[in-house]
Amino acid sequence: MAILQTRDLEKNFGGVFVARSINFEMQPGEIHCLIGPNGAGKSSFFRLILGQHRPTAGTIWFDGQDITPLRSYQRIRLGISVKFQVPGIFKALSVWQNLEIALQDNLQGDSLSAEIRQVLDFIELRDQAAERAGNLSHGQQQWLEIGMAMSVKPKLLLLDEPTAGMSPQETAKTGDMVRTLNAEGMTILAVEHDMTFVRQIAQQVTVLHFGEIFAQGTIDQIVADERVAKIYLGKTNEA
Amino acid sequence: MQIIGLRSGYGGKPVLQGIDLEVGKGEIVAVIGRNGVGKSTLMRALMGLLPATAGQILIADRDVTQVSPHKRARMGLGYIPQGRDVFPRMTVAENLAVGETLLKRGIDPDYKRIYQYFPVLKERATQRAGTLSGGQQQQLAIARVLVGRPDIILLDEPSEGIQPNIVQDIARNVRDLNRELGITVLFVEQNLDMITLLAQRCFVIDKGQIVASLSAEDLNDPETVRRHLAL
Amino acid sequence: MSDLASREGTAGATGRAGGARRRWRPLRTLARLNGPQTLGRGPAFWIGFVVVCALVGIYPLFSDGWTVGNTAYFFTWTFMAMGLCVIWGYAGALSFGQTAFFGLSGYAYGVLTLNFGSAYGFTFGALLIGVAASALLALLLGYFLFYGRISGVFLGIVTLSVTLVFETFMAQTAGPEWTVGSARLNGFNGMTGMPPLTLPWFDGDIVLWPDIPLYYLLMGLVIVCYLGLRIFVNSRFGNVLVAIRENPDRAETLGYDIRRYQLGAFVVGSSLAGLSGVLYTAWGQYITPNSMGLYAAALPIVWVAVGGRSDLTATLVGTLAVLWVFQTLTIYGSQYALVVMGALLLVTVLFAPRGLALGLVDLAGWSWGRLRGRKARNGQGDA
Amino acid sequence: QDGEPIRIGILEDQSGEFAAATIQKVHGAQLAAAEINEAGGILGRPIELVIYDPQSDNRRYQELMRRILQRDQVDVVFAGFSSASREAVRPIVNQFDALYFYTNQYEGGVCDANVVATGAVPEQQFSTLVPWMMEQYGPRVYTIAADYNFGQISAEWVRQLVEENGGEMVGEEFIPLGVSQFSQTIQNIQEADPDVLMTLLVGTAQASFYEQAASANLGIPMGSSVNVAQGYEHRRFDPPALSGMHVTANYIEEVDTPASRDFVERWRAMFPDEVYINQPGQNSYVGIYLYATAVEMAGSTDMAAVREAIQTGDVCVDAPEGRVCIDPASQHASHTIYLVEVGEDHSITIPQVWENIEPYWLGEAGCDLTLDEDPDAQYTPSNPPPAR
Amino acid sequence: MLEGLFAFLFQFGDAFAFLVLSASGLAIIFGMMGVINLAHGEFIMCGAYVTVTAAHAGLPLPLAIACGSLAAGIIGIALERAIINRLFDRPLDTIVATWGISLIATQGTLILLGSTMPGVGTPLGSFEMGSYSFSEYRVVLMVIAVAMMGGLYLLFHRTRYGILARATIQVPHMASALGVNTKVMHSLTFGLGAALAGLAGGLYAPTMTLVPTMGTAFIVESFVTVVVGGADVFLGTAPAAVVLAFIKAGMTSLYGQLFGLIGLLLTVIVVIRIMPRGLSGWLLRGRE
Ligand SMILES: Nc1ncnc2c1ncn2[C@@H]1O[C@H](COP(=O)(O)OP(=O)(O)OP(=O)(O)O)[C@@H](O)[C@H]1O
Ligand SMILES: Nc1ncnc2c1ncn2[C@@H]1O[C@H](COP(=O)(O)OP(=O)(O)OP(=O)(O)O)[C@@H](O)[C@H]1O
Ligand SMILES: [Mg+2]
Ligand SMILES: [Mg+2]
Repeated sequence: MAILQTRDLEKNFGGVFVARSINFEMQPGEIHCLIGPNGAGKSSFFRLILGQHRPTAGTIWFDGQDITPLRSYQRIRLGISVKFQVPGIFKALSVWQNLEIALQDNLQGDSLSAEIRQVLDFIELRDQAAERAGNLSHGQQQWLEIGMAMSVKPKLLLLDEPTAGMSPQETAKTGDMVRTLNAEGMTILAVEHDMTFVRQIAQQVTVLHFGEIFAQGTIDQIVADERVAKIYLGKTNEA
Repeated sequence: MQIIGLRSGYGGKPVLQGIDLEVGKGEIVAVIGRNGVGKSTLMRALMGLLPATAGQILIADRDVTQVSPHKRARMGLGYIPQGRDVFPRMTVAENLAVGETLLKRGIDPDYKRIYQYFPVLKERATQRAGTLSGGQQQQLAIARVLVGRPDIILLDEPSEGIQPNIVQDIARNVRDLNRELGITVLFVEQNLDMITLLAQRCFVIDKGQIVASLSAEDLNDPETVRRHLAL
Repeated sequence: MSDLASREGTAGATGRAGGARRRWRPLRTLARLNGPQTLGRGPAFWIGFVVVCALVGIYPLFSDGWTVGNTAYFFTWTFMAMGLCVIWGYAGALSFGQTAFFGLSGYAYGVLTLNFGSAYGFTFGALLIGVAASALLALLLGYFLFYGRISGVFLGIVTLSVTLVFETFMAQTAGPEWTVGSARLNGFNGMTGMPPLTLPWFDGDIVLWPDIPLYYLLMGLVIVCYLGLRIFVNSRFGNVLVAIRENPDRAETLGYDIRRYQLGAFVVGSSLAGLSGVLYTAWGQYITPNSMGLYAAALPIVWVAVGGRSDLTATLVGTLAVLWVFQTLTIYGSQYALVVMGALLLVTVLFAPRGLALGLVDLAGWSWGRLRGRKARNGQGDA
Repeated sequence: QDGEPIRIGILEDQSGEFAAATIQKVHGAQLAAAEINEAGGILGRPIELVIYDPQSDNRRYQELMRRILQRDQVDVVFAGFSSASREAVRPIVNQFDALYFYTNQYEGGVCDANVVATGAVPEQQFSTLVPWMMEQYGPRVYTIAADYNFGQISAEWVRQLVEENGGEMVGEEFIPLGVSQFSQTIQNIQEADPDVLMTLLVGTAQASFYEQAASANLGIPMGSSVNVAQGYEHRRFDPPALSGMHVTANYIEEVDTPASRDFVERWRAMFPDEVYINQPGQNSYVGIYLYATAVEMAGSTDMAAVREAIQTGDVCVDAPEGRVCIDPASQHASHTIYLVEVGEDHSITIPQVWENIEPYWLGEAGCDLTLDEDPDAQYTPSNPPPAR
Repeated sequence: MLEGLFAFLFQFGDAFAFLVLSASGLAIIFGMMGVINLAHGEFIMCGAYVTVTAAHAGLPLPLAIACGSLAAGIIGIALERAIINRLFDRPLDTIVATWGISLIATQGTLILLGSTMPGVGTPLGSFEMGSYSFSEYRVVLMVIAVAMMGGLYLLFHRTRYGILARATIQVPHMASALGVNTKVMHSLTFGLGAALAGLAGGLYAPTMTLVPTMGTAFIVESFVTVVVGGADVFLGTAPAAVVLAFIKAGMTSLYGQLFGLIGLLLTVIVVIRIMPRGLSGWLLRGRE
């Protein structure tokens, strides 16, 4: 059974379609990458899954349940977690508190602190634990958000451009992390423009264009696809 | 542009610890370094959005350290911030119109060229900028500065969130601009492609100081750059 | 990394849903007195706290009747301020209509005690019912507001409208037809004749006129509320509140039903406004529609903002300070009092961006630093 | 005791909403105190005024009333313009069992042993005004009144008097306090087309009615008990906004008797910049004299003694307005009532004067403060004191 | 019948004019700049006082009103320079600052100029319509109100100043990096808001009592109108005024002033409940 499935999902904003009869499906344990030109509707697709946008038509199924009528927080509670494109952190709060708020529903007391410390180590913000999150550099904010998203151990992790603003080495580290999480059984859907990263992690790739599924397949199939090269990849020697 | 012993930071917290750097007219120079080392801070200080606590910034041999941002902008300094900072409740066209402020007297904005670089902006001219996708916003931020035809452009991670073929386009366009109009470019970047495609020289920052500088030859070898990015 | 991911069950869905119920552990609750949401922790702060409480406790013995009754009067307002601090400072919802609850509870106390008298400690029953009335109204209004996704200035204007509707309505209830039982609402002139709080005692009731016993009662209430709210805002609940203040969308995508939390904070804060209303009414045996008007509604906002809305202690100290300074100015300032008040507000906003209380702390720290700096420099000079 | 000053507390607004009408109350008290002190004081003791400014804010009234009674230990307190401020302080006055002079005209009905209300009350102003207006202009009356205690009770009086005199109410409209726009009201009045318009408007915002009515060319003879005498609208508005207005007042600056002229002269000598000497100012002045007279008669400032003096019915003063006496049963004052008419150019004429109009209603209705009881209630015609 | 209809339209227009004129200055200062200006009423008072003083000095009324507006504008700019510009990054603190300004202004006026000021008469005459007669000046106010809304919309959406001002207010540091002198922009815009408030004061001065506290008569209505209008002030304020004026005029004519007032406030509550982002949010909903 698919863990995430959309059926004829459609959304438009006064004429602009950001999703047009999307039938998308993911199996548990999969790592899937969503790519596509700027404005193709990738982030909007995430917002639809999360319930921040109401679809104009169609349904969304998660883990065998129709979640279309559910509110955002109810969907999250079913086991979804997200890292947004624009870091959605609590800017006036400390880094530590950001993580505490993300984790406090699962853990408490000492195990909570221990867990937070572990996450901090991992995202290399241990020294900044007491810093105001808004004072972090852009890349550090990205890491914090990734830390918040993955630490709650969702069934489905949504990552919107996780490596934007990261150096190649950090990108590789993120890729390793994603793979490890996946090995533990987490399903992951990532939006990304960095093809190195996509190649590193993805089993399946879906290309969105003008709100429609434009192509689907393995990374090699996609890279080889002329049409994708034309609208998206350009004449890249990479990948 | 010349920077001598520049120090700057936020409130009491120093970030830049004495940066010395020189960018010649018509050069394209990259600044690289890990997260949080102070690259964006450097850009903000150059633009005057952060006061310098010590040191000097010279543009065309004029000391501008105490000059306010809008005056620097009118002297021909264009800045494209990290995180785009478009005017969210204004339309795309209005956003671009703000960029016209930079124009020198008597010069008209060249929208044709802009729309040629970024066709999507023409399509979305009346959409509110806040509702654009991330990559579209980034394109708008770049276009907005180009409208004003600055002499020097400060670019903070221009490729972030932009689809690969447009990244290549941007790199090409910036190079064209540089060649045709002699525009000087100082940019911060983490994307290897962009760096190798664009930069003529490169500085590496760590902990608020310049720790290395790479020549054109070094840049031809992706491995060297990769190593410095991982520093 | 692997170690992070491999801890027990991977899929956290069950943990999320199940985590809500937990055993209550008193010690852990007490530990919440300190936390990231409140300033002041560690022995130094708590020793200071005890000393201040002790000073406040013995001071009536050395003071005159008016000052004691007047300080008790100041205390009556602090609950509304602390409540607004929770709603505005912590949950980020600027309510411009806390006076609606103040008025409602005040009138409820009046109506109840005028009808049922003050025997058998009923005044305290009326106090509880009055506060409960506010809690109920807050629940209804808050449901209407937060479940309708009203936020920001919109929230401010809706709450202001509510209090102004109450004011306008109550102002015209002058006629004899506006009675509840034997209590005349009495329109704009206000309701009078209700008894002060009255404690039943063996040899007759103790009537709590604005004097020493009332002072101690209110002081106790202030301390209990203050400590209780500290625990509240440092709890898990409080964490979510500040998260909502910072970024409501993100809080929701972490799985919190933000409406419920906002509603919770609103009910707590508004009940406290109601408590202020009851205590004020009992203090002066008087309540008017005026106390729900525009000017009255702006006052708590000014107290909280001047004190420092981001922190309970700052709000409490700031509110008392503002009340005291303004009253003193009124007494000695003649016609110039209001001008000086305005100027003081400006000075505070400009020079103490974090509020009066924290501004003073900063100032103290700064001068201390300078003092030490000078000493250090002198020391160097000597060497 | 001897030679020690008699302390008189004054809580009158010098700022805020009511200041325009109440600054004169402070001045009136200061003038009276100065004169009395010059003449040797009360019982040989000088008067010392303790003055605070409650800023038109009821809470300040409460705070300051406590202070003035508890800490300043004044012998008597004069306080309040609006009825709301009076009600705010009455519980405190009663708690400390102090003597309180309320000198403002008001809606009437306060039956409180601690309160001496020396301002005019509706029965004095309307029993004179309403019949006169109906006789002059016709029987159809329309009332607009501020929508609170004062307005509602005054309107009740008007209604009752119109009916008693065989007239007809063709409309009655209540305006919330603070309303400043009256287009609709003007239209309603035009629709009803009354002979007489009673305007019982309160506060500066509501006074805007006159200007707006004039610019819409309403042109109906108006009667009032509040305007002109308190807020001197005829001086503040450009003519002819107030033209056709008739007010029954116990005093205004234009009263042309020797006593009044002399009073105006003394006042202006002390306060040369005074905009206008209004009824509240005079009342405050007279109030101090009434108190002084009562203390002289009682031989002490003790409240019981003072009240006993009042109960003789002989506490009277020859005030600028004429003779004023305190009625023992209700502790209210009798007044001379002037019918003030405002002309096209806002000049004042006084076509009629009624002397010694008693505050009859409260006593007749059953309030008797001479009995050994300690009531502290307020009654209205539709809610009279319990019958004895 | 026709007469009644006209009478209602007049009342509606009258209420509309009052809401629009009292709100327009606030629409800029609060709606656009985010400064919660509790001293709005005092700018209005200032405009009224200067207008009347100028008229007493012999200036024709329209010129006097212009003076009032100008004076308020200049004071606005001075205040912005001295105080408000330090508070743009903490808008909530402007509540306290402007409240302080309001206290100083009200009481300062009282001390300096006395508790009240003689007015000027309402210009123009009246006209008749069946059994009713109406003030002509009120019609002028309605016309000005409509013109003002249109003018503001054009100013902020069609002129270069308008675009730069909006840019400055939305992301100030970026506007300055694009060469906009944000200080000047802030001052000018705040000054414009103050001047419009002063204009409202000047326009209503002939019809109202002049006392230092007269501004309070405007403040609730103006805030309510701007907020019901929602985020896009120039798109929102006029429709908001239409809705509120309609309810207010209707309730007042049917049930009296009390219900007009309560009805207005209840409408605010209901409208915001239905459209949590205000009227303009609702109008623009497809495009957000
Ligand atoms: N409220 C809105 N009104 C109108 N158009 C909108 C709105 N929100 C989004 N859009 C449009 O929908 C399209 C999809 O946007 P989305 O953010 O999903 O793109 P994306 O695929 O994530 O692009 P990127 O890679 O640049 O982040 C864009 O063209 C955007 O302009
Ligand atoms: N507003 C701020 N207040 C305080 N400290 C800040 C602020 N912004 C950034 N910093 C700190 O300054 C340091 C440098 O930040 P900067 O944004 O210049 O980094 P960067 O090199 O651009 O990194 P990135 O690649 O992540 O964008 C960081 O450690 C960050 O925590
Ligand atoms: Mg996106
Ligand atoms: Mg950066």
